[in-house]
Amino acid sequence: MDVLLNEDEEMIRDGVRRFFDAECSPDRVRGIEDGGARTDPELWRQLAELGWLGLALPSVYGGGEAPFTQLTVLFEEAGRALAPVPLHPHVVTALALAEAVGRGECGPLAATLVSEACVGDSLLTWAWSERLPGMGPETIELSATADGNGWRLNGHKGMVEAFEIAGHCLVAARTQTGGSANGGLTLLLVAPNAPGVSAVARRTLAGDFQSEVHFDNVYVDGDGLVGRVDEGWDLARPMLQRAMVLNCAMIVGATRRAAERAFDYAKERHAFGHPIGSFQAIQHTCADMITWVDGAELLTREAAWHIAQGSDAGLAAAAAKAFTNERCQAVLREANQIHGGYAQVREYDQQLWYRRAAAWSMRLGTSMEHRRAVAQALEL
Amino acid sequence: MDVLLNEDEEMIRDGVRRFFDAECSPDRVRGIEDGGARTDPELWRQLAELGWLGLALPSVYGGGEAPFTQLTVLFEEAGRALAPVPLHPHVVTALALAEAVGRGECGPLAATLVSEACVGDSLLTWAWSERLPGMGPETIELSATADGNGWRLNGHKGMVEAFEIAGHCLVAARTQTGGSANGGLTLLLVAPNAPGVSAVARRTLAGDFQSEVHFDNVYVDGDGLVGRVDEGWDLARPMLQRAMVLNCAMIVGATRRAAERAFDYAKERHAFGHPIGSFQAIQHTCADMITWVDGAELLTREAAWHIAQGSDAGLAAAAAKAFTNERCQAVLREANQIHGGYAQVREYDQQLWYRRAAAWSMRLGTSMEHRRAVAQALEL
Amino acid sequence: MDFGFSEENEAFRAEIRAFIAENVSPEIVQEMHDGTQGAGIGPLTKDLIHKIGQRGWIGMSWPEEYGGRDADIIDQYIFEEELARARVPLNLGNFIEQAPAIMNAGTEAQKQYFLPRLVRGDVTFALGYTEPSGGTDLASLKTRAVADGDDFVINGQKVFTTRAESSSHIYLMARTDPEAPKHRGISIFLVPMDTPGITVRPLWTLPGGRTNEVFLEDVRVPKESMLGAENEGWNIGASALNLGRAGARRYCIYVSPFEDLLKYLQTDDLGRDIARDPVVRDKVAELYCEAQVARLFTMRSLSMVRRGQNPPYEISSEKIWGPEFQVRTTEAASQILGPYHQLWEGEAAPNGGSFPRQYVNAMVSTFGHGSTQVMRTAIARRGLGLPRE
Amino acid sequence: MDFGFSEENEAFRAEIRAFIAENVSPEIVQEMHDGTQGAGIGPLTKDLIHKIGQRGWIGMSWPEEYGGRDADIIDQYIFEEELARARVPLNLGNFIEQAPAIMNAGTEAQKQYFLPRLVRGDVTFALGYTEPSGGTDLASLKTRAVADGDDFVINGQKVFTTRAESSSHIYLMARTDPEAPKHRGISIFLVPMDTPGITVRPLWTLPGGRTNEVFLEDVRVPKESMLGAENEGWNIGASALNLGRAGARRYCIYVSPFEDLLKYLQTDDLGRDIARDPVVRDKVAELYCEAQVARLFTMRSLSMVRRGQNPPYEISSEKIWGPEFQVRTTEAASQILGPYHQLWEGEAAPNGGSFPRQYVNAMVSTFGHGSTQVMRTAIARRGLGLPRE
Repeated sequence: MDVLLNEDEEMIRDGVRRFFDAECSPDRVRGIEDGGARTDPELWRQLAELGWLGLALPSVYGGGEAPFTQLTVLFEEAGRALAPVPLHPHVVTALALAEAVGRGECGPLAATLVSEACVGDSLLTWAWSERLPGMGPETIELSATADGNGWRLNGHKGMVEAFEIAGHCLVAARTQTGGSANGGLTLLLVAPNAPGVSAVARRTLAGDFQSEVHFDNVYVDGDGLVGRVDEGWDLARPMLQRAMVLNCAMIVGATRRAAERAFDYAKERHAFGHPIGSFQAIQHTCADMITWVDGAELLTREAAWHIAQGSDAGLAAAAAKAFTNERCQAVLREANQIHGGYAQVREYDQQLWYRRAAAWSMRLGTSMEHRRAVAQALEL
Repeated sequence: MDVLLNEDEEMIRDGVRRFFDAECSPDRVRGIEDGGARTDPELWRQLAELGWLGLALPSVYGGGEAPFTQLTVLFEEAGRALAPVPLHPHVVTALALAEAVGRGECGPLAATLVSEACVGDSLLTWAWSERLPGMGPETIELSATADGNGWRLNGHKGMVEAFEIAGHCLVAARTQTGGSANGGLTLLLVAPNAPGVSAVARRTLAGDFQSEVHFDNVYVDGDGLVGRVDEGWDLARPMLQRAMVLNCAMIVGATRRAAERAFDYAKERHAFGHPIGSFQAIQHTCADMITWVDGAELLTREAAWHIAQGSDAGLAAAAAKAFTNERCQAVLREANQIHGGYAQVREYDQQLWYRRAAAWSMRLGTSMEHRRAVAQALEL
Repeated sequence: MDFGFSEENEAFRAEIRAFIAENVSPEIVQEMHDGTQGAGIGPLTKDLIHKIGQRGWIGMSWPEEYGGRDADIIDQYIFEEELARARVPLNLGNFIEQAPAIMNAGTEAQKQYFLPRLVRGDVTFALGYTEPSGGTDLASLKTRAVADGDDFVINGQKVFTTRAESSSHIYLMARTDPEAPKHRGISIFLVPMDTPGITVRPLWTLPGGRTNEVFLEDVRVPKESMLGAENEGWNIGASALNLGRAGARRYCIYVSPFEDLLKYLQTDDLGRDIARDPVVRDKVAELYCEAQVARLFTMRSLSMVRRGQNPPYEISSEKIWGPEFQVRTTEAASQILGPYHQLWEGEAAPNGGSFPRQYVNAMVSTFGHGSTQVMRTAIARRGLGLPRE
Repeated sequence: MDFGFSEENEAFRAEIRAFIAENVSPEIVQEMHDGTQGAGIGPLTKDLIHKIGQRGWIGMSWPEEYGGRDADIIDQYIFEEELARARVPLNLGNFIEQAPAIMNAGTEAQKQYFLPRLVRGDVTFALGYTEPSGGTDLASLKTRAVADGDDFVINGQKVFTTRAESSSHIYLMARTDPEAPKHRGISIFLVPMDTPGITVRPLWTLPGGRTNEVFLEDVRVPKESMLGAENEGWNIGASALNLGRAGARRYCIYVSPFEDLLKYLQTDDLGRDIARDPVVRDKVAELYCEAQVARLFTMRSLSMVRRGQNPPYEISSEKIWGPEFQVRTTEAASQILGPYHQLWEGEAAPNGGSFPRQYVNAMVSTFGHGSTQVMRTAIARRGLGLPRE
């Protein structure tokens, strides 16, 4: 037991932070947003070259085969830097493909995509949720009906990241209805430019885009199958857990930076003849901020550790996400309050962290949903 | 529109406060608790003489016929003084009887009891909730089966105040099952010493008692009927609303006094060379305390006003109770925190207010239940 | 305790509602909305203000000689409430804050000049209080006004000067006596925005609105442009701020995100599905209770002002409870609507994207017009008599 | 990041569990409970402490020569956790706080005298820090110790001196140099409770337990009873307090009301019916997440101490989060259990009335051993480097 970062993890943290400090300034982040770009291709290339896209992927495909805990540290730093690249959907999808490949439960396409994912040649994303805000398997209604060697997809997905620029999208579809909510799901790889696919990109609070994707009789052939038919939940469940933990890591990284900026501001800014950071009310607020973000970080890291151990992280990931969503928003709120009016102004940088961390906390399941999962896991 | 107390209300407040300041010292409150007494008979006699037991009862029975708003002020003051008498169940029951009498929906017993209630000759109480913490009509299972001109009661009631010393107890029973939860209820007057009635008194956090009452084939004759058979909810609903509002008034009164004691303590107590009330953290805490208790008071008074208007106070009373339960507890918590270790010590007086106001907030429905009622009223 | 409104009040409310139904078209609302984005006050809006003024609803509690009608402030409250409930983004702040100050402290000439023009919408004020070095700490004001013959010459900088780009005047606080203690030595000037030496630079805010920096370089104004006595600006400003705090407008701002959320959950197809979750219902009910407290605090302040009392702390309670409620609401909404709450614009965004906009906007109430920290200190000291250190 | 325990750790945990199952009878638990109500340490408890001491579990991270075994503090953590989870109300506070101070600062004679007796339970300390005039503000200490020949003569008063009635000694802070600045000039004395001039008066607390006032009137002690150097008591006390803060015991106190509530809702008939409410489930899940944070904060502090780091703020975070979580839990429980939560005793009371007792007890954690206010200031200044005014 030692919950602090070990040497390898510290090395990742320091290396990634150094890189982003040098390469990913707030101006660069702002530029991508203002230009309406979906990604920063140069930054993406660098991340691929440094081996970070494949950090936790199997070495046979060119990955770094690092434990999930190290990947979590990488994501904390990416969140801290607000890296304007679709790291999250790419890595989440690649890990799911790699798991299917490892189990021998998919064709050659998935293995190829994992190899390409490590070097950034193919951008991957995934599509899960549909109409309701929930993330449970019962929300999946997109239908996949068998057609020869493949399937026909009909329906829609609600919030897909980086869809238009992705090479492939891993889509959760329902191949069977009427059974349990967990049963009858199948994961299929779809090319965004396949006939019958249409997408509308929607600008978010974070300044990036999420797409609403419609599937109108879209054909997916047998090679697009990932995992076993009707048993997609076996792969989806750990995929969702990893997605939640990496999302939490990004929120925590960005929120910690937003808090640190507020602490610095409190030291410099004067009011009533003193630095505002000398007032008890501000000091106590700052104490709460660091306590909350630390709590979110520890919950997130513990969930990551469970995943790295290969044990089920359902309870730990849900707890981390439920707590992180709400408490990190509270930290951001207090950071804004310390900045006063400047927190509101676009040309000051504080809002870059605020908007992104807040928007991320609205993705991948609400606090209420994750608390429902916690209660269930506690056998209440 | 003028939400402040009017002249009549101020007169009630000042008069009642003067009386309790003179007659109801913390030592007297403590004495009743330490002695395990159910009431303070002398104080009760005085309240009757002053006309306050019948303040809002019809004048034909000797009451003061004051509007419910004035009664609410009286209860705020009774809460503030921690008056160790069963004012709440007595007045709540008497008002329900008076309403039934006014509607011509009961026999001569109820009218007699209202007259006696005004002068304190008969102590009244009521019994509603059973096993679950909820207060909804669906929780009533105590069965009343017709037997000649009367009924036979079988079942139990969970939390009855002043049962052993009451002359009569108004009991909600189910005369019909299978319909809607609201239908099939009937209110019946039972003498606590009737054959088949047994009760166990249980000491509470407030230092008073609540009784678990069992009914084993208890006979109630026709004169015990209050309101119409199977339609008891018509009387019970406004009775519950009045009970909730008067309970809130007591909580608010006691909590405000606990807060004022903490403000005073913060002015006197020194630490680090200054009165602790000069520290920003304490000042801001005190600001929240007064804000919260004021909010509870306003919600309570608005609900009281709705009742006084004769309009349905379901939403307003539920909102008041949901808010008061939680926010007044928070005020008490902060008052304790300001007092530090002394808040824990029995021989200091602060705990007298703390324990009672807290215990009252656990009666007559939880915050969750009342928020459920609010959501329903909002047609969510 | 009387929480109801009289028949006359209700009749007046009906009159306002009818007026809004008749006169506030979607085009006007759009124009007013554009106005907050930097487009200035458009002709439709000016016309609407004029109509409102004709009916005696601007500054209706003003004396009759200045165009008011000595009305009960409850009518003012009802007027503001109805405007807000109909989501008419008409900023009548000048009539609430600057006009009373001019009535209280202005010369007869100032009253004659400004008040009718304010009513007609020909004069509008930007509020020139806040400076880069101190928002809440107004007393540390650095902008200087130096007497020079019959003029004052003003140098300094203001920030968060909303509507500076479209206002005819700035209601400017400047230091006239640098030797005096901080709260003393400040004066107020009513300065036309086209006075040479004034430069306005836009600051764009998160919800998409515009505020400004205002640079003052050797701005020369006649002595007659001073409001009230020299070095008395602090008290004039403070009493106007206090007057401005008793009214429905601010509480309506605090509760409008909740009302929008509630309406969405009650009426929208997706919203109704979301609202089936008992935990969502519980949270919304909790917010409802808190919204009522915001309303009741305003009604309390109003009741006190009507009785001629100067609320020692109650208006500060409004200014803590409401803004923090507003923020809590938006954070709760983010976890009720989840991914939909991030959608910033477009058809798919619930309520046209109002929720994330309210989310990033809510914070303004917690530091605008006196931060919640300063308000808490004021309650403790003025309301509860807690000592200074 | 390693959140797991080694096989050795788990084996040790199993050993402790087996020991508890075998040696902690309901009679001992009752005796220990009576001990907190003023009955003192009974024979069964002494015997249990002796058995624990024999196995080397008291002060297991102490050097071997003093009866410890240089064990990893993780074992200490596991030991405390298992004891707390089994609800064994054994207060080993002396071994956590006073013993390390004696090891650090004591003379050889003091070590030889006290440490083995502490292990055997023959010596127990009441903590004589707090005075009526200041709880959190220890530096304002008024109790005076005046040198007189080979002795010191002590006069003053202590309050909230828990177990003073049953302890053999008091660990007494007194001012030895009244001229020195507040934090200086304080010394610590190890004083037998039967020393003439010491009077103990009970203070009964809300949950029914006993604490005390201790009056010191011309209490004469030899100079050898001083612990560490004269006027250095503040540092000795502070470092022992800090050591005392890294361990499972306190976090277990913070989370035990939640664990009891959870178990009640999981297993009791009524509890299970109550837990069908989705809103109750949501609240309990929220508390669960927060309880994990309390546990993780402790694990973090422990990890730092094991690495030889002196946590700049992390232990203070534990001391804010945990106690406030504890209070939140009890308030939530009051609205989950409703009327049942008021039942103080008897069969009908859920869990034998533990919930209202925990309710009135929870506050102690928020001001005991450093109030949450002082902890927040410490985090801001020591952890975040925020300036003094």
